[in-house]
Amino acid sequence: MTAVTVDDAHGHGHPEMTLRQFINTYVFSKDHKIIGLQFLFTTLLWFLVGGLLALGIRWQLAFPWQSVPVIGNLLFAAEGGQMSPEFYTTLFTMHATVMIFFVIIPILAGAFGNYLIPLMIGADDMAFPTLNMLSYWFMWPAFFCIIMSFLNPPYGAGAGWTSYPPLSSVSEAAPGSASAQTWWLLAVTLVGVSSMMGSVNYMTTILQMRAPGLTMFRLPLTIWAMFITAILQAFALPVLTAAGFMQIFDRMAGSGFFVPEGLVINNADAESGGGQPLLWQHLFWFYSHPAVYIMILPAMGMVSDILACFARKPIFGYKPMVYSISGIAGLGFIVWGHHMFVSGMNPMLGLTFMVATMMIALPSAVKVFNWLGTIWGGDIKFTTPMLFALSFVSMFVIGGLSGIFMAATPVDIFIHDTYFIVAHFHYVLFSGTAMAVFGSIYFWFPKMFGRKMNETAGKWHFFLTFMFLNGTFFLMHILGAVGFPRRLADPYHYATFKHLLPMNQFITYCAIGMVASQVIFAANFFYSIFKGPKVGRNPWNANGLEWMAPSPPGHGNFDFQPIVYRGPYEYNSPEVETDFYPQTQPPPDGVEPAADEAH
Amino acid sequence: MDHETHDTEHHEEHHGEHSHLRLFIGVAIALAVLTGLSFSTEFLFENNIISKGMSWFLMMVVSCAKALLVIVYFMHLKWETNWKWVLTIPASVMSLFLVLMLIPDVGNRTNHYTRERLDHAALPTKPESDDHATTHDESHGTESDDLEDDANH
Amino acid sequence: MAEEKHEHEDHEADAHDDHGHDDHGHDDHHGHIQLQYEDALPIRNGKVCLWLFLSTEIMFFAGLIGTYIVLRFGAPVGTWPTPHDVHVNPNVGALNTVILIISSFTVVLGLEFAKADKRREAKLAMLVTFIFGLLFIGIKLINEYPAKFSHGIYPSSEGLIHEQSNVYYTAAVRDTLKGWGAEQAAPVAAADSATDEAAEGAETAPPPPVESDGIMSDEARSLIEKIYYGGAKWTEYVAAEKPDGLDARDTMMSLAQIIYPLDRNSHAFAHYIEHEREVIERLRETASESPRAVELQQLLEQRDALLAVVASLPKTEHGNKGVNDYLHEDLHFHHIMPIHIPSGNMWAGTYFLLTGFHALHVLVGLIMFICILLTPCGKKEYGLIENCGLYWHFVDLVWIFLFPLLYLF
Amino acid sequence: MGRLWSLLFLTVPILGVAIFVLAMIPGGVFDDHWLPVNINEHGQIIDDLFMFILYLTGVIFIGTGILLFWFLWKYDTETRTEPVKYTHGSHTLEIIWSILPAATLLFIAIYQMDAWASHKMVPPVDDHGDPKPALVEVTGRQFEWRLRYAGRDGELYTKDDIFTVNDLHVPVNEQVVIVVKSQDVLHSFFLPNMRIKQDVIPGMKQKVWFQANQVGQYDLVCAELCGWGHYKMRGRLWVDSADDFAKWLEQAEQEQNSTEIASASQE
Repeated sequence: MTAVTVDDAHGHGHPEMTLRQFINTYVFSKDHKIIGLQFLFTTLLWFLVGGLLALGIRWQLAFPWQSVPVIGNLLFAAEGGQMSPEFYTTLFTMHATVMIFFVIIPILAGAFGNYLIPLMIGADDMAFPTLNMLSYWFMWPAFFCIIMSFLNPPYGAGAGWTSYPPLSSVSEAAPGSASAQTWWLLAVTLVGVSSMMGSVNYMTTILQMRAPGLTMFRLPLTIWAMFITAILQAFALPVLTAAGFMQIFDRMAGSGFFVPEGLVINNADAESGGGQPLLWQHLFWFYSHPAVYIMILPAMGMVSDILACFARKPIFGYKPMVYSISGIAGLGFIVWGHHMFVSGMNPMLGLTFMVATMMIALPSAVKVFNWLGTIWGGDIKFTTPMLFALSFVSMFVIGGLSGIFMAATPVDIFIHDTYFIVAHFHYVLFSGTAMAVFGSIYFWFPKMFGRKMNETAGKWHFFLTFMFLNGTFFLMHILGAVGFPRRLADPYHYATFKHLLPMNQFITYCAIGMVASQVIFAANFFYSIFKGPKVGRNPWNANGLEWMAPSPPGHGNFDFQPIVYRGPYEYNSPEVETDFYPQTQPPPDGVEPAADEAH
Repeated sequence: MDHETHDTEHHEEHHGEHSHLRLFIGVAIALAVLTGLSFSTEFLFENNIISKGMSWFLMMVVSCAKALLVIVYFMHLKWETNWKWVLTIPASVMSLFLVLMLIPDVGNRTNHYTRERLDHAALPTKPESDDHATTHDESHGTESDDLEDDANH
Repeated sequence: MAEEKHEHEDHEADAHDDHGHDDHGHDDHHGHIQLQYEDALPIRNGKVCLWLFLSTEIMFFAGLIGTYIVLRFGAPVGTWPTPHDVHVNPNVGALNTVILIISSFTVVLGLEFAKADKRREAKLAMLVTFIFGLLFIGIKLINEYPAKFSHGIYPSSEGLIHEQSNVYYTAAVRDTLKGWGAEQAAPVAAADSATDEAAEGAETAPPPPVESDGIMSDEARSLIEKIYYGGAKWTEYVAAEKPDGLDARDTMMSLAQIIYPLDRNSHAFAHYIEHEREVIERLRETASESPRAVELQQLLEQRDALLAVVASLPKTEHGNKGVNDYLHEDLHFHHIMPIHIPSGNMWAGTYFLLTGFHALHVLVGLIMFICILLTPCGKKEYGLIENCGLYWHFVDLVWIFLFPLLYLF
Repeated sequence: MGRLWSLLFLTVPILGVAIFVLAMIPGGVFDDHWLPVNINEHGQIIDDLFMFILYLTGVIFIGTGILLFWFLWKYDTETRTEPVKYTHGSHTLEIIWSILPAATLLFIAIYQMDAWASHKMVPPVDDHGDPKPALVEVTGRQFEWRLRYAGRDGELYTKDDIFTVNDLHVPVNEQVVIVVKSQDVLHSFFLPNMRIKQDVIPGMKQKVWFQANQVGQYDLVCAELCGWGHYKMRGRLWVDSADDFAKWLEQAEQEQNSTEIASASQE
């Protein structure tokens, strides 16, 4: 391959943009960057919705049956503003659904995957721009369905995000939310279609459209994580889609895939039967366990990139990192049963799943050690993205270690479905993924908008979020140790949990503080889009290909033909004077380019 | 290197030297014959030459053979490079694994039926089996015998 | 196109951007420079994507077929319907298999022609493929599904399939017949407590259909009456009174057999009827002593009449023809009585789930072939035809497994 | 600034450990915020395992937390003294920190198998080695627990079965086997003080067993979402002395015989 540098093709002014052109460019755009930003903005909006739903849950747990402030008299005028238990079930169902299916998965794969993949591998766009556009627009019917589900009178879907039948399959079991549950299923299925379109596109793009010289083992870890995530989605999601269709048929046609014979629900015989509720749980978790990794792997990848950049050091153990991502993905498919230890699953099966589950902690541990190795002996710059990335490492340790309790089957008997598990997955998903997402927004914001976000505000945002999230989620471990069950609208009438109210109130105050701190982020984000200080191509002096493109990149991304000579983490390389060594910079004379620098 | 060429033709000519027409005709005929074979296992079973389970097994073998023929020849996997393994093997392993893991819970579900559920469970339409509760506990492997009993009744 | 490249005009803030703006390079594609890529898989992007898509499809059908397998083999022993029970015709399935195989073959043929740029031949091959695909769907829609629907077999909590021939089933039959006007003007003795209870259970059933178009032949009317008294009422009488020598469960099974015979039970049914005749003779002698003498007399007469009709029903290749089929096919009566098929709901659920999703895939394939037929089908369309072909072979592949699983097992 | 941030990360292990210690020690701010009192002979093994994993993970938690802090403190760009260590990793280290956790995790996995087996796989046997018959059948329904005691003949599903709702009485110091099932949707039979949790599935019968060693009244919690009234599906577990239990059973039987309702529910 020879270096072919062709002059760029952007920068002409065409101020008289027609409406049609505007729509083609910003609405139904096929450009991966615009689609990525569309994903980013919509998911951030949903993030706000999900956060407010969480506050609703926290209100009920801290002040059970007390009038809900602001919206109480609007929604529950008949009950004097107090939340109904049905509404509470809808709240946590929607909180989980929104956060998982409309925030975390699309913000990682949709927003960052879309924006970063072509840029980081030196491609001009995704392999299939139209498919890419469709994957975004298939989210909108899903949005519509979930809103229909939430606003369904009198109650929204309330079977939890796991939608376990028969509660979800037989409409008599949850009177009031009959069609809401069907809307919910449709929404999740549509999100699945969208993700599937995205994932095949990402895989093709990463496989086929890497810049010359960019071998698989020179890919940034973000791209590796996105690649493995896409594989997870492609293989696991169809099973959920199949199961979703079966549950839709159970609800609408009256087949009985998940409904056993002889149910007596609400004093009425349910007529169909012959199925098995556990079948849904197996099919559901066959997707949703890998989905857990779909929700963390890209975050791990992005954190690795940020850590290496601000520790000014190569990633410690690049290949072990890649292998552990792949290992997590591989093992991720054979551990779904650990969600079902007390579900009535065959105990023998539980034993095999338990061993596999224990083993999946291993690659995660390897990753943590490698991150620590990366910052060891570095030149650590405490920028906002770095702080978020460091907190990811710190918090992920908590989330990972608490997972071992759940993996141990006998212990899981006690802590299953208690707040211990709530603490665990919030440490992974909020303190982990969401913090990584914040960090990534601060990190790649200059690339996206050509401007930098305010550092001081960013650090305040980090500090407050970090404090409040620990105040919110750490104490949940303690609640879980008492056996405090999740999904109860009023746990305090149990003598065992009566005394936990003050702690729950403290948690609620922290949660309110956490949501409130995001105002700083929102203000910083929107202010910086228009008024932030302008930056050049490579404000962080990073190595990745994306930093070689203009900020923001024009259509086609690169104004030259990128040729890759090395991996993305060659910081402080002895070969060059500067502490960074971009992937596209040819080696100085007399230096033999190593075949494969990463070990 | 022209993009157009790269996209459409560059790598497509691995097997384009001669037409595989006769081969494909052969494969199509083989597929039709194998379909007939599936049928013949049914025939063998009805004439009490093989058991129901054996007939099922043979049918699945025939199906796998047919599937292989389609994949290898019609879908051109025979002429593809090594990527075919990377793609096909994990998918097949995973799909088999999923089904296998369902068996202990869902496939064996009659073993832990409650009394109420047994009362509502579909009854074998055999008037001579009075105590249906006992028949439920048998593994499904005996179904063929039951059916044969019926036929010989 | 040309305007698209300026979308970031407003954000352009790149200090390092020292390239000129006049040379658009290979600007024939997107309006930006044509990037080169690292050597990757030696296949087209479209094909990579399609194979990846097919592997997701493998998992999708693995979920569906896996569900079928565990539900089918986990069903209570001896209850899964045989193909005959539910009007599955293996011959039709085999025909469809062959149709799909031929269409797969013609796709490969078309692909070869397209590669050689023989456009006419390629187009012809694709047309044949399309027609065969259409044929597959046609057979499904004209023969296979109607065969199930017309016999009342579909998955629904309000469907006609009953998994057990019990008092609920008997009551459902009785109510259905009553809804068709089977009850004579002359009132029969009031139902006893057992039937009351059964009626309660049937209350949730949908209102029975009424022959709206008024075409009910006298023969049909008289047959319906016979089943009402000689079948449903008789069975309820036996269940309530428990005469010596008659087992309520056997009677209920016999009612189910009269309405919808499962061929594997025909011997047992014949055996039972023979036994019942003996008991009936005894009953007849002592009928007058019964507290429900008048009713019993009438029921016995109707029972005889019904059994006579059943005996005279035309035979099918698998044994007796049920009253349901007779009414429906020979007397052109429009409605169906409840039928007893053990595990029938689950069967219907899985059958329609699997074949339905397969048929949906066939439909998508057909749409793709229409698109191909609109192109010249030359060398340039090789990639398109190959992709559609791969998809079509996959659809064929799924059917290869569905055929034995659904039609022969 | 860097040093301040390092200290912030140091607070994580410090406060984390502090909170757990405060919760564990009796008295103080977090009194009673720990595992509820265990009254099951078989339950101690779960508590022990919990504590074992807690200590093990605690060590790793503190270790990684301190390391993170130390690296941040030492290699802060403003104050660092050493040159940057340009390294791509270490094979030896990778192998060490792969094998050590792997061995530990495998050890935990094997170590706990007995506890799992004794809780879920090996039901208690009577003197003859036959499976011990169930004392009571618990049926979850929206939103209450229905109980069916074996009655005088010690056998379930006979005419003398005794029916109650929500009040689960069991004798102390005796192996108790309970059949759990559901009538409508999923519930979960959760006895926090017994360390017992079992989802109940409609149409599926499962067994749980325990041996209570302390009399008193405890909670029976539904731990699986079962609809809008999930929160109020509260049962009470009464562990009685053998005499009290017999007395209660007799009383329940008399009450049942004297009311028509009971015979109706028997059907």
